[in-house]
Amino acid sequence: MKAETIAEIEALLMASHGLSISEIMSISQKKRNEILEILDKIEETYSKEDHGIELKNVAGKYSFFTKASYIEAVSKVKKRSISEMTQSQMEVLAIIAFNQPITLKEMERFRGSSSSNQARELISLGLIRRRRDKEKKGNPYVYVTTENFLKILGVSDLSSLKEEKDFENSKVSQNVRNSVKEES
Amino acid sequence: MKAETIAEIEALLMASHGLSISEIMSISQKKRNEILEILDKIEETYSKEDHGIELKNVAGKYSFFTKASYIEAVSKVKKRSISEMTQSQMEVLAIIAFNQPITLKEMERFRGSSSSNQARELISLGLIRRRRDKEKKGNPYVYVTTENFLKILGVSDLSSLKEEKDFENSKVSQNVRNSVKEES
Amino acid sequence: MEIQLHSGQFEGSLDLLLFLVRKHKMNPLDLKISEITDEFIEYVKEIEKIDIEVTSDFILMAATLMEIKSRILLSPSKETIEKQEEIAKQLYEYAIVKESAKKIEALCDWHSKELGVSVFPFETQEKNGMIPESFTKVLRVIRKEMDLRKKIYRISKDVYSFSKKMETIKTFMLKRKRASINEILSMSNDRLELVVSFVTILELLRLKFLLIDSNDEVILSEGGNNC
Repeated sequence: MKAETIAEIEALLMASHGLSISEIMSISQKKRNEILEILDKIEETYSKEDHGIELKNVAGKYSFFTKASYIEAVSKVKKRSISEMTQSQMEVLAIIAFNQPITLKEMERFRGSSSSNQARELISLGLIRRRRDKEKKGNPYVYVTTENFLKILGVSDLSSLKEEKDFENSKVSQNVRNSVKEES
Repeated sequence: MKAETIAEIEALLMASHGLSISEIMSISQKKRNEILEILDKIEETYSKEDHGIELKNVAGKYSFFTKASYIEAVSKVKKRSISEMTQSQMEVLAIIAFNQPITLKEMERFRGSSSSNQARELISLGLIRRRRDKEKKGNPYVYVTTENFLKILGVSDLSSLKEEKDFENSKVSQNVRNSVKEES
Repeated sequence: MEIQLHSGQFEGSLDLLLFLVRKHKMNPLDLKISEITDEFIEYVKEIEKIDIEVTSDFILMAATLMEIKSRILLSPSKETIEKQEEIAKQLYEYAIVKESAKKIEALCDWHSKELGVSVFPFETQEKNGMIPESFTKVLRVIRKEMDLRKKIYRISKDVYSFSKKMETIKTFMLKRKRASINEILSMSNDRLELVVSFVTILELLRLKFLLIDSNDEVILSEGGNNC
């Protein structure tokens, strides 16, 4: 087992957010057995207590997750980010909310500037997700808001988003207002 | 240095898209020095050849990147973004990077030719920005590099760039003199 | 001398000067203008043939070099030497700029091979962070912008064309026989459509498809069916 092969597969798993054995086989051009050995080795390395992440096989895909014991600290990173959303991230979120499903190109045409970074951040915040649109030609990636987005906003469905009054009176907005005050 | 503390900070860095020292301090409730030590330790661990990722300080934020040597495999699972720049844009960027804040006139003196087109292109690439210099007479426009500039270079800050090449540094100037000779 | 050039080969006069200095294995700081002026001028002549737009900078430099060269050959005054040194210094700084640009390019190229990675927390727990209050404002702005664009879109879709509006009002009046002007106008979605509707009513009155009665209502004329 060469160190470089281990490193390459680690890099692949990290960059991809999850790969199946056969995907790793076709990219790395290694045999199944060697890959299984390497995955064992990586799993072992990260199971040690000075590592905060671990390799898991979820639904046939190998990918890294933060360990459950650090969830408290990790959720602080995530929580902070939602309340610290930038103006441009909010813009992209609003555009997706009103026009979903929408492609990146359509978003960029609307905003007049690149929106891929914002979309990526919003995905990692769990506010939007990306899927293939099977109805459009070429099955492009389209972006939609998540259940979580509605939950955080405190609205029951997307149509109530369009009615400004509902949104402004919602309990969550009140919470948001309070939290903003506290922070400042 | 407790193993759990190292693991926790690793988990934090992995879950985020980069954290500054002060962000890590406020989440982990650890002192700056301890965090710096831990970051060193993590950096060392991942620098070994059986790891395919590495810890880097880019624009003041610590985060993990796949190692450049695995780009061929990694680019099969994740899109690589390359910013295409012309030679003259690179020159203008270098002048601004090492002499900011700098006016268009001063830039042109360095290059001996007009640089306004290049500056405009660099602004639209998000690598530099223009502002009024309130300290100079007549508040002229001056140009400075952006955080995005540090991000595409993968360096922590401007000073780390200067270490590599300082206009005033005689040793480097000597190198340049030599390199000028060598190339001819 | 055979010079082969392609358009945009030299970024400017300093770039050409630096090229010649290197060609002559000279140190930029020890620039000997008299040794390269002739060649510089040869190059500028070639550049002029392929790149008309950018030549003024080259020609200005050529003139400066010629002046310094002639003075140095005649009687090198302190002033002339200083002028040469000044150009040498500028050239030297430009050499550093070129080196720095290469360095920056190399860093960019290297870092483009390093891709940022992140992992998900294992339990996809509810991310109950608060959306900033200003999001309400952003929603409002985006909605306004969308409405605005929809209108523009409709105009481009030709909904406001007079002929279409005429058909609509005709169909409406054939069915209704009588209606108030306000009623017809109120079918408009915005001001532009309102104007189009109004002008169309006037046109239909002119064509005597419609008549106006004493209650300020429009009625279908008797011959309207044949219009």
